[in-house]
Amino acid sequence: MTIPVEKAKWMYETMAKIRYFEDEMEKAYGEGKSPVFNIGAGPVPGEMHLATGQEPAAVGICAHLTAEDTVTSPHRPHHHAIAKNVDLNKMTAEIFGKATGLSKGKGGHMHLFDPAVKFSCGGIVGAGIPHAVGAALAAQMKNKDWVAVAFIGEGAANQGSFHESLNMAGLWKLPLIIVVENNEYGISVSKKASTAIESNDKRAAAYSNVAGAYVKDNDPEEMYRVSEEAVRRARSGEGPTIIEIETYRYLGHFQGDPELYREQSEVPSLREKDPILKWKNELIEKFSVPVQEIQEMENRARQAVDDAYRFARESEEPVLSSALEDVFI
Amino acid sequence: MTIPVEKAKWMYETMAKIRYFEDEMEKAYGEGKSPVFNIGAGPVPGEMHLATGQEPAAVGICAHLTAEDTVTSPHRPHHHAIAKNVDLNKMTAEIFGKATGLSKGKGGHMHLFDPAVKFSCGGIVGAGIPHAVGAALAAQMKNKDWVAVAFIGEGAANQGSFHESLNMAGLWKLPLIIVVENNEYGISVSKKASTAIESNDKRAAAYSNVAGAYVKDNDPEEMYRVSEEAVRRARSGEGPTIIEIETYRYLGHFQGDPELYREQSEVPSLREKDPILKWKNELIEKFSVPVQEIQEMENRARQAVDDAYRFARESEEPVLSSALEDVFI
Amino acid sequence: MTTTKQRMLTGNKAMAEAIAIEMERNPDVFVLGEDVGKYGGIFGSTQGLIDRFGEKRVIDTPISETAFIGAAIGAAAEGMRPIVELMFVDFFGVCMDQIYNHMAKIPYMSGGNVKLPMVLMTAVGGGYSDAAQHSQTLYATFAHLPGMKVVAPSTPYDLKGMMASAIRDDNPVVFMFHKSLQGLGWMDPLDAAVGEVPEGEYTVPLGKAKVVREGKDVTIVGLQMTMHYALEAAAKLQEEGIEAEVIDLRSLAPLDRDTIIESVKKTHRLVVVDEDYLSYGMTAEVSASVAESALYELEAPIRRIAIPDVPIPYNRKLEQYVLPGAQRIYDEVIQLMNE
Amino acid sequence: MTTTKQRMLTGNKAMAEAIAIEMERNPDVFVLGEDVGKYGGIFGSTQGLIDRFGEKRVIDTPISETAFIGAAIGAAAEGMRPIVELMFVDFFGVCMDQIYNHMAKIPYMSGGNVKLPMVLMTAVGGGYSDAAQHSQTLYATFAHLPGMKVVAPSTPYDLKGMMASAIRDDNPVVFMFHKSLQGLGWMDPLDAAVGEVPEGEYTVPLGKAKVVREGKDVTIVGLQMTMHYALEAAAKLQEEGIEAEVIDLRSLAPLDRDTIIESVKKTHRLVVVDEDYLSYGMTAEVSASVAESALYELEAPIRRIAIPDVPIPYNRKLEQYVLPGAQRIYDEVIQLMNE
Ligand SMILES: Cc1ncc(C[n+]2csc(CCOP(=O)(O)OP(=O)(O)O)c2C)c(N)n1
Ligand SMILES: Cc1ncc(C[n+]2csc(CCOP(=O)(O)OP(=O)(O)O)c2C)c(N)n1
Ligand SMILES: [Mg+2]
Ligand SMILES: [Mg+2]
Repeated sequence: MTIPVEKAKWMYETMAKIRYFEDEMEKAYGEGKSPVFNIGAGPVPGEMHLATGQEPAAVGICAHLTAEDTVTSPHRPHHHAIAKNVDLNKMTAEIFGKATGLSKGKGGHMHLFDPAVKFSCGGIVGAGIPHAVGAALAAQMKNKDWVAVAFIGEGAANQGSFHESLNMAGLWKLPLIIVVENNEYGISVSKKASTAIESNDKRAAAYSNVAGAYVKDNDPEEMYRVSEEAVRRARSGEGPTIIEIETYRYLGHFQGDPELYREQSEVPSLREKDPILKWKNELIEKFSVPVQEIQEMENRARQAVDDAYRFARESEEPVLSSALEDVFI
Repeated sequence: MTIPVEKAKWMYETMAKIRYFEDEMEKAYGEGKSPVFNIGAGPVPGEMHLATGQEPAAVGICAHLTAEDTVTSPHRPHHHAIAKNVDLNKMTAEIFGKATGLSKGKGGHMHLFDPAVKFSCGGIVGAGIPHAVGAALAAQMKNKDWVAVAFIGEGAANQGSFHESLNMAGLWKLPLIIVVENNEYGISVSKKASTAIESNDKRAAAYSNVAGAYVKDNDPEEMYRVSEEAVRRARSGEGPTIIEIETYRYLGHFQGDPELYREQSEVPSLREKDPILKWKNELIEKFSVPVQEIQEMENRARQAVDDAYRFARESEEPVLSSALEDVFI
Repeated sequence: MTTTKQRMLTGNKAMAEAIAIEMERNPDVFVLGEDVGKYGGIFGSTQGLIDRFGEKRVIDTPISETAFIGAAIGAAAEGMRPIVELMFVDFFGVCMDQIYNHMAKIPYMSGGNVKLPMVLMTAVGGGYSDAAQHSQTLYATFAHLPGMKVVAPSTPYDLKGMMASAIRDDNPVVFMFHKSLQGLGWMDPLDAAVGEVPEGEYTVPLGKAKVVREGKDVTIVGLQMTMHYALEAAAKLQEEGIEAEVIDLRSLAPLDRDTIIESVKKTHRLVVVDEDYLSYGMTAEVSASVAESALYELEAPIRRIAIPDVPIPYNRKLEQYVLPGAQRIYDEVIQLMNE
Repeated sequence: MTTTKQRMLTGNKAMAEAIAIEMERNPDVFVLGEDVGKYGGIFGSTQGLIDRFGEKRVIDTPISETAFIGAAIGAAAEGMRPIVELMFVDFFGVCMDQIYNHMAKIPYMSGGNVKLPMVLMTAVGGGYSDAAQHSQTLYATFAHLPGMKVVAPSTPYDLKGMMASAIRDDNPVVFMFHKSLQGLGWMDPLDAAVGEVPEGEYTVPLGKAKVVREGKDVTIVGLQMTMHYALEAAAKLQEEGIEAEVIDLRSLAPLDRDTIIESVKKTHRLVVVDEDYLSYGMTAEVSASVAESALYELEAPIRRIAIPDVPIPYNRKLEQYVLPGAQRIYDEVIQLMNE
């Protein structure tokens, strides 16, 4: 084990926090949507893409990042945001559309921005990669050792922006890392049906100065390890890395997805391999963390999530006229 | 020598025709543009991108194509059009903006369409690749062994459409061939300054079922050879190929380009290696074609070009009201 | 026109039915796009098609809009008749070059020698808190650029009939369907999303507006949701003794100016309502056309209702605040009648 | 405003000068785009900059508009002030997602917490037979979508002053310069492409139209080439005793409706002239704004002159036939005055 114990614990607590957060969101999102499911109803309306099961990708790399490093994220952003230390209260409030939210309720779940920790996300597949390139370019121009991480799904790797960004970042040896979360599906389309390559890290071969690494089986430790090297490479000016991680989407593409395109049996078998449970065992067995300390971490995580939801629910709605503000500043 | 002599002769005659055509166009384009150069003046106004020196790319592959195969071409299209057997009279008339032109004078040099031989081109970098993908898909759906060739410049290989098209074509094993003409520049930007890979055929590694091949030194024979294999692969359903050919742009990016970004000495040294002259020697020495026959080929080529320019110059301008036609058909 | 018996269908089933009929009639018709296969289209526009026609004619694509819309263009140039889905109109930005520089222009740039008989279908509209990148209609963004027909039907009957026309049309057609009018199981169930749809084939011409309610006092022009809101407002206005004429635009390009002007000549008052952004939008074009051709017919200034030039906010109340609705239309008409 | 002595400059030199001054003032300002380095920008907008500021601050990019415009957004979010060039506006389709879904919306979607102080500069306009994919202005395509300022200056003086303002603005600004007004050595040399430009720094506010010629009989609204054509027409009209007031719009978003309405209140007649497509274009928005707010001021129907909803043809005569020009404006005004 090469992971410092403090990092290993942080990864556990953060994954637990993410899981609590997503489970809670699954419930909150369901409120007001039964017996008839109406996407626009309830305290959390609109599309909702949860990352339950995909925690390792987020924590494995964010364990190496500081607030000066940039993260861009796609439509499924909560795990990245939490791992990047986005203000949880404001983030939750944003998803509830409240005035106290990160964006005063104008952004919502797909449009979370926390400049304090250089986090952003967006709803257009592949669009966040160039933003990370720009952050990496800014770091290089400012002579800082900051890195920029773009999280994407495996489906997004077939968008033109992936190629353009890697060419430019390879060319200029930018401190860019693309993390491809391969959860096997882009909505209903399987990776096999969308992607003419075994795994996207192999696409590093198409760009000078770009490295590739693959993480099997949603493994937090391996994700930590390859991220460490990728971040080192980036900070030392050696160039970009593509990391692909095999991960699991427990839920539908979005909440409300009938999921007729995959076998019902698939999910339980994925859940059996749950990375958080596995990591907990690692902590106990390999890192000798006392069970009680784990309990405390879980409590803290739970508490942070509960506080955030309380904050969100109790916050005020924005005033109507604010809809017309923030267009030209 | 594996090239059938008839093909070798066709390649020579066609390269000669292209060269005559481009030389003639250089002159025609210059008419009315001196002493003051005004891009909008003279019998051939607008931008003009000539392919003088880039003939081998066009003939090496078109030697393997029939009228049923599709070619898409970019802003520098004359050599491809001539090699694909586009109606030379109508093409020239189009470039002169005449009613007898391929597009009744509405398209011009960058927008040549000859459906009779499935040729098209356009002014947006990288945009023709997906069109070739579509032609390849149509061939596959119709169970035909037709292939689709997309010519692009090396600069265009950094456009997102390159990646998206190759992924899709690799995935579906489409009969697509991308020919990357590496003439070392995208306008003023050298390949080294734009492209994070030694050569674009190597980018085949990023896509299953895609092959790559490289042709050095503007060599017609090698271009013929690798094209033969690429076309065979495509026709037999094995999938796409990327061919990159090292070629030479003798002239500016467009006529009127001050070319301050390259050494003045560069061009004469390129012209010294002229592929048409070399091919003429090959014909004489290796294929034992009598000099007189070569003379006849040159005469025929010259004649076809002269006829086309005469046809173009003598043709009528379109009537004004035709500007409002052909929008909805 | 062969109809059999009356039956009610949702918007998306009506569309999918038209596609199925055309695929049956013509082997060159095929569908491609993201999740059009097993999923049946995120908004149900291709439901059932893969089972009937197989995955060779109903093709799931990678998330590569430039490549697959471009491929549709290439296939159309070869004589195929592709129907290609852009999942949300909001995503046009990753592939607009293929749409407007190629699909829309190649017929003209080729002097009419290359036809592109293809349909680009796409979902538009908001109102369910999907925020700034998933709620737009962008009607004018498409309609402003010449060379493509741009239609936006409002009823299941028209969705089916205009889809049939679009597929048979030899021109590229952008076919916009409104998410709220598809009858999706996971959206607010609207009455307007279900309607009478005859079985079998029929066509509704592209490029014709329709007077969906006659009236003598004021003309309200809308399309898709704003047309339905206009009808709602008109019913309320009737209670006040105001007879509103409501026009369903149905087509943005070509724009049926005659029907609008005809109506204004009768009512002398005009309100234009749009779910797109206000400035440089549909409300502008309709208003300008009237100010050009029927200025003297107007007895009061034209009124325009649309999204007030801000991105669409996520919060439900903020979104409702910027979206046009029946109440807003009602209020504007009341004010207008008092001028 | 510090001016030193009078001197004449071409449009592109004026722009490049503004960029140089701002780069001098603020180390966060940098330029990226295709051929902006040694070439100095295809239209000369960055000439001389690489020699002065080096290739770290004047960056030639690959032909990857999505990546480099997206990178400009990412860099702006980090506090840099990028100026990014989209070589021809016609190419917007390969990168519009970055422009309108991100550059234009992030400030709003972040509740004002992320500022994007960047300039997207791009060349517009035709008239030199560059055909359908290289001759458009697309003014309305950009102006319709909220969140970005869209400006289009017509004179070297404004090109310099508005570029300075654009760079200093904390909002994303789309800065359109007209190819014919750059004073390029390889285009038709127009008088209007050269003008008085003070040395040193000065700014011209964004979002303000300008009355460039006063008159009492008719208002002509144009911008860039159509403004110059309007001035030409106005000079001829004067010989007929008609005093045209000419407004240079300069900014499409925000649109200075007040200046237009003010003028119409004086002249009571309006002609709007645009080098963009007619329908859903600038002529529509200006006309609609007047029909909304100053209807009773109009003594005759509004007239609109623009490209008649066809792609731009290559042939010189066909192109001139669809483009607006001074003669056409003159004719329309004469007709209008007789109504
Ligand atoms: C450009 C674009 N095309 C399509 C979509 C619709 N869409 C949203 S998420 C998604 C699937 C993304 O798959 P993947 O990248 O694998 O991410 P995952 O959802 O699996 O996390 C699609 C097609 C979009 N938002 N943007
Ligand atoms: C999308 C797009 N971006 C930029 C341009 C402007 N442009 C036209 S040709 C060209 C250079 C192309 O270089 P390359 O692909 O190497 O072809 P070459 O000109 O060398 O034949 C550029 C940048 C364009 N036409 N389309
Ligand atoms: Mg996925
Ligand atoms: Mg090149």
